[in-house]
Amino acid sequence: MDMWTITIIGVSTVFLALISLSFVLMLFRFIFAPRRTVKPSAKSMAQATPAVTTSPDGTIIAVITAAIAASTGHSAASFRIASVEAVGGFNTPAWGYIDRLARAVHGRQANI
Amino acid sequence: MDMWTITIIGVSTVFLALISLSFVLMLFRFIFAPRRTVKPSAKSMAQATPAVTTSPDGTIIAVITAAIAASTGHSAASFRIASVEAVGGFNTPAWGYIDRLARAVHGRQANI
Amino acid sequence: MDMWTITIIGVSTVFLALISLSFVLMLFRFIFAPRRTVKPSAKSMAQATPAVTTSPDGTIIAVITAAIAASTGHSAASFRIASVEAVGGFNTPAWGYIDRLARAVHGRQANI
Amino acid sequence: MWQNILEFLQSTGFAGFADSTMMIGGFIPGELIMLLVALLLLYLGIAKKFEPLLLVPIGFGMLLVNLPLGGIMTPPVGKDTAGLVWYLYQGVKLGIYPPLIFMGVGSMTDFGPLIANPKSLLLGAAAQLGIFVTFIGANFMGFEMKAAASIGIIGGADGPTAIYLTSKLYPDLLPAIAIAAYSYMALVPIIQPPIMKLLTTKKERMIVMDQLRDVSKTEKIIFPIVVTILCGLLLPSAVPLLGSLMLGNLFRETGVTARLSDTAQNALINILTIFLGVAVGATASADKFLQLETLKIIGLGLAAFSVGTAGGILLGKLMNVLSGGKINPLIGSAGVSAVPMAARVSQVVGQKENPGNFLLMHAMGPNVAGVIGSAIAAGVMITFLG
Amino acid sequence: MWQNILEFLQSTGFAGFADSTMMIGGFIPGELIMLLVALLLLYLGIAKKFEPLLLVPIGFGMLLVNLPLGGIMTPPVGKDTAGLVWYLYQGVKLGIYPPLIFMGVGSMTDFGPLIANPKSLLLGAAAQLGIFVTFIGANFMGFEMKAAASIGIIGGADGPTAIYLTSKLYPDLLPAIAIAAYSYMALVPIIQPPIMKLLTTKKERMIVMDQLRDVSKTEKIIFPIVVTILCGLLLPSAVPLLGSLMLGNLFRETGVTARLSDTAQNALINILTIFLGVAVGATASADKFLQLETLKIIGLGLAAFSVGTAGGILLGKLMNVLSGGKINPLIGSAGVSAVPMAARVSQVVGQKENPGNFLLMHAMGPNVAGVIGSAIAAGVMITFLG
Amino acid sequence: MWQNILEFLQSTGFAGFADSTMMIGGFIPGELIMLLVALLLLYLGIAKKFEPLLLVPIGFGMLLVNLPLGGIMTPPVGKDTAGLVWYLYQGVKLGIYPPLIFMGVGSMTDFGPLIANPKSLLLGAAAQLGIFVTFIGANFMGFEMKAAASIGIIGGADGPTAIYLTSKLYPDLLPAIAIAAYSYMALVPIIQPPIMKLLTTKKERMIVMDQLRDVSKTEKIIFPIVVTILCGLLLPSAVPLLGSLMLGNLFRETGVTARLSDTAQNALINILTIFLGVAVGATASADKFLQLETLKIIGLGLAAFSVGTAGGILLGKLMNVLSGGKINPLIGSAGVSAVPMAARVSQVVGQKENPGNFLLMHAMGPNVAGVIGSAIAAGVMITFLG
Ligand code: NA
Ligand code: NA
Ligand code: NA
Repeated sequence: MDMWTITIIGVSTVFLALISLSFVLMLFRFIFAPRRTVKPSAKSMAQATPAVTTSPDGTIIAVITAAIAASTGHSAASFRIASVEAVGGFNTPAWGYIDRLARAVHGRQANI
Repeated sequence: MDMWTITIIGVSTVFLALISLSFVLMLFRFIFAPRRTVKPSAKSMAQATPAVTTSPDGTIIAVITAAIAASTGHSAASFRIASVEAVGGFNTPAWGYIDRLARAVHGRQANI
Repeated sequence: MDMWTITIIGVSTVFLALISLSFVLMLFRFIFAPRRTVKPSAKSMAQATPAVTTSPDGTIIAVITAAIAASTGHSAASFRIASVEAVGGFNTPAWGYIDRLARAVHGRQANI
Repeated sequence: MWQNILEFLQSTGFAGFADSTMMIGGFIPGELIMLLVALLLLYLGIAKKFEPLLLVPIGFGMLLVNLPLGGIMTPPVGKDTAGLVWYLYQGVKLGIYPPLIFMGVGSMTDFGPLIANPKSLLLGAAAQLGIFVTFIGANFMGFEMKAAASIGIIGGADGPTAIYLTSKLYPDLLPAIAIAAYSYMALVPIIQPPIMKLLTTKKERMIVMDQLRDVSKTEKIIFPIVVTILCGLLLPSAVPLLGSLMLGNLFRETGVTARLSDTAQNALINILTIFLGVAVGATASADKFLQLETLKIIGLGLAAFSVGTAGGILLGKLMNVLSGGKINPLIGSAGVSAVPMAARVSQVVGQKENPGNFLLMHAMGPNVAGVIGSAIAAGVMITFLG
Repeated sequence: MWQNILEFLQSTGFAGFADSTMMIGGFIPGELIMLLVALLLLYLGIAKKFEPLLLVPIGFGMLLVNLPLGGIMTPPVGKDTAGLVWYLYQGVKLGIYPPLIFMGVGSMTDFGPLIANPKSLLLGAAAQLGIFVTFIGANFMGFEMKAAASIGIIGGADGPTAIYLTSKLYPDLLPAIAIAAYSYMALVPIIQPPIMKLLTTKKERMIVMDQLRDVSKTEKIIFPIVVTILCGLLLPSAVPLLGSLMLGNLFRETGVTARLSDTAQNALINILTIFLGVAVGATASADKFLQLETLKIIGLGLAAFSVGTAGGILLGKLMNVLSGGKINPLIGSAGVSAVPMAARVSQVVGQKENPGNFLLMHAMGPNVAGVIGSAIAAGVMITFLG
Repeated sequence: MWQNILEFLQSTGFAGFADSTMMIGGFIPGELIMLLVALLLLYLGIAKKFEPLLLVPIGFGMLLVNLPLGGIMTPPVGKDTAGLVWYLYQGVKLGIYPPLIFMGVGSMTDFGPLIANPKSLLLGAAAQLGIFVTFIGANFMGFEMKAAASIGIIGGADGPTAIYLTSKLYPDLLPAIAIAAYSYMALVPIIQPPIMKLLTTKKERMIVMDQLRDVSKTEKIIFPIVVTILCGLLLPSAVPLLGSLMLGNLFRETGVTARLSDTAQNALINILTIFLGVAVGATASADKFLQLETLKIIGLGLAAFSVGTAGGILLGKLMNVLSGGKINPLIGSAGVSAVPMAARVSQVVGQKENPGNFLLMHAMGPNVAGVIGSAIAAGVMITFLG
């Protein structure tokens, strides 16, 4: 097959695929989120940050981040706490985690 | 071999194995823990938590957990700090860890 | 080949390699660090710690370590925070991390 | 060039539907149905939170393999490389992933409640009844013996064990059995309570059990070693599963191998769970999955869970009588495994009758015993049929 | 014994230089030049921070393979084991690492900005123009078609895609293409701005775009599934790359598979990045790398990036006109991928004209669309040439 | 049916003891003894904290392989799959795990003290004397040359190096050599001090050394590259071990590859340590391990550590004289490797004479030099005997 055919089919396929996808995504807007469009005044670049800080979900992170940032004088953006994890996975119950946590620090077994 | 034989031998083997184990575990009680049985009044479901909180081993965890929980308004059971680790493993000395910790944050080398 | 030959060549090679390396390292001193030799009075074993604590790089670590140590009564050397990581890697921008962090705790999506 | 475009169009998956090896009703390609099944699994995993760590990869693997001409499970031919998931699948086929996943499970499991109450082990044995009753039932329903054993193991309520046994005995049933096992595990809070209430009296359900004794660190260290030796000598074919489970538990308990325990229960188990889930899902080609057998397996799996639950409860009742009323039979149902879901169900059902009753820790004993029990049952099946 | 010592000296790498298969100018062993190239790569990665996660392992792999007689890439012969990196290389050769790395990339990628602004996808398509123009250019420069396709994919600005395609079509070019791709990705902040300024007016660059709408969690979950099915049906050969990318993204978005997402984007991607980088670097033996082709590839790679940038910008201009001035064409250049570097460049160039203008989130849409676009382009190449 | 039950009983491990290939004294099956040896290793690892990260997996692997009929190390036969640990063992046999573990070790190692004091390297060389003296001794005791070299490397006090060399030269000795190496590393605080006191005067032990100079980040980055090139050219067969060690160290020091360093020293090294430990333990079948050779190896290993310690101390004394009394010979013993245990011993022994004396950082130089030194010694052995 010659290169022109490949190029023509290639460019067409890329556009066809992505245009199809964009049609699907336009449907998304009507199916999933008709009333959710809000337009806050975008004053700062931190478009993401306010959402995190003000949503109830983000509170705990914001507090931890701010606390560490405040106590060290570094900007909150320059580091992250990688390992605050939600309890979950493989259904291990909470007492399992607490137990493991205790042993992780002390290398000893907390009797439960 | 027919399915009945397999079933009879199968059920017998499962019971035989677990009954043997349970005899061994009954020995455990006499060998390892004759004087350790305590009966606190079990008022709450959190049978595990008091042990962790009151044992000297659990103190540090309890403090960290409580501190973060208090400052964020979330229950202590809903998250865990996964990575407070005991110093150890492959014999790397403490100075190694401190050094690595410093570099992990700043991407720079602390001269030692 | 007899064992004596192997031994002689072996010992020679080990010394030759490590002596060559040590010559290269002697060059290092002149190339890289001519003015950096300082001689603080080495009073304590903690030769590594002061460098970390006083260098601007080490400040944040020192503060976090000290804070946790202070609030728990454990020595700072007995544990480490393994996961304060520099933002970086695969070029993921800061907003990505904050987003992920939020979801990691709550298992929910912060809309950004 | 128009010829080329036509050829290109024939290489798309849309065209691939037309070449499907399995046309349902003569015109619906089986792959299309399978895509819907895959979407259903993803829905159950994500929206209904049915064991999402497994059902999401399994569902996605099923989706990938049923995109026509995708070739994700093609074996290597001559010097052509195989499909991506075919490589991942080798770890299932060779029996490598399930034991290593079990190692992670072991490092997440606390056998303390079991050590504190050895009688739990009997309940963990009784709840394996579902395995064998279903094995017989599947035989009667016309499955050949290897298939019947694989179906029976669904009653073990333990994913890695079920996948390990099926991959050894009857790999064609892998997706159906894995999906049934994980779905019913997720459904334990719905399946078990009616059976538990039917088989117990209100008085039995209200029994408050004695506080468990403390278990020393030494006992927890010796336990996995003893289990390995004892069960390993009794049933050599259970060594890969039980040995790995116990090695993981040993890493957890020694106090000096926290690094290894941590990796076994995080990075390693997660990597292998992804690989295993996608690979198992990708064995679900239309011609293998869209069979009457699959429906039968789903039905038999439910029976297996129910009989196992009943077995545990009934032995619990007997033990209660023998012990003079000191054992709440509700903890028996936890013996099916499905850790720790089944133990939580015991707690919830018990607390409904008697709000001050805390059965969770007592039910954890039979619960973890059930893991050992079903691994032994799998070992028996491998010994006879493997 | 002196004989033995002599033989030992002949087994050193210094002596190995003398047996080099490639003497440049008749007396400089090619390996020596390659060591310098490796040092240059390490310098770029470490001191200049050019994609260090890839260029450091690649540079080191190149260094190891060019130490004469080190045998780190020797294939197995008879019962002799192979060199260490030969084993690691099998994961590249069999097409395993790039899709799994893509899974990690997927679990690091937020498609929210793309979902919020579906028109981004067109820009992500237009920026793939660089791939095809370079493919034609490489054909004209005398490369055979498989090599030309591999070179063209550099314009996709996406490492795993480039390595996957090249390992399928023309493995000899792996190191040159990988190095060119990662270097130009690192150089995006230098390559793109002049082109962006040349092709846009100051007025266009100052356009402030509308705030993006909120995207719900449900949309983010459905998106990867839709992409997999739609693109997988259209182009089966793109399934390994796109499917893995989308599986990783699904792990990220479900909210119930955080463990898997975490491992995919940390332990798993890091392990595979090390293996892939060292293995790709170790394919750079002197006789394969020290060719005129390598220079041509570096030149063509630059063209690919430039044309891709221009393609995105020009379609951005057109869309701006059609939308009545609501689209800042600067976000088009982000369509080349190089996530998130190219999007940051859009932000920086835009902010220079209008300090209150925040294009970053708008540019993230084309940016992640470009990843999908180049995976599809790679799929086309595999369909025709693989 | 009774026939079937009998057959089943004959498939248990208890019955397997009767078929043991090795009956000690005519009636004690070798496997039973091996189980006791395995329990001893677990005891040493857990209760005595002897290198538990290795001895726990090794002990458990030994336990698993000696459960009769467990088949955990059975190679594949025809279309039957192999035992679980046989697959894990391939990474040892092919020489893959030890270098990758070394990469993790490199990313945990700080070569700063060595760079600050290049003379340390001589001490790291002198302490390898134990390797060669033991090699000669093992030859005299009747071991064939490949076995003797593997035994000698115990004196390198470096686990991955010992396992790598032995797996290349004489795999039958793997468990004995690994166990001896790790046990003596754990016993360094007991083995070394008497030798150190015997060979040094109180005055020598009291010498306070000059503060080490600061080492810049640049030096730490260049160091691993220089070592790889220099030693790799001198001794190509050391490239897999040394190159990996130095790559890990480079990840650690660049400041831009923290992700890779983190994974190399956590998830990756832990996974491979589990696999390697279990696999090495599982090579300890009764017929290979319960030999007089094993006792000889344990004896020779102790000699190797002692001679290495003496070698380092004696060169330390010489260097002290030549430097005009500025070098404390106690840091020489750290040259055996056993990082950082041996350096701590130097510190402790020195501080006992002079409480204000801090030798730790000075001893870290020879300590990490010893790792390089024994890798080079292993390279020489492979060159001549591999
Ligand atoms: Na079970
Ligand atoms: Na792209
Ligand atoms: Na050494």
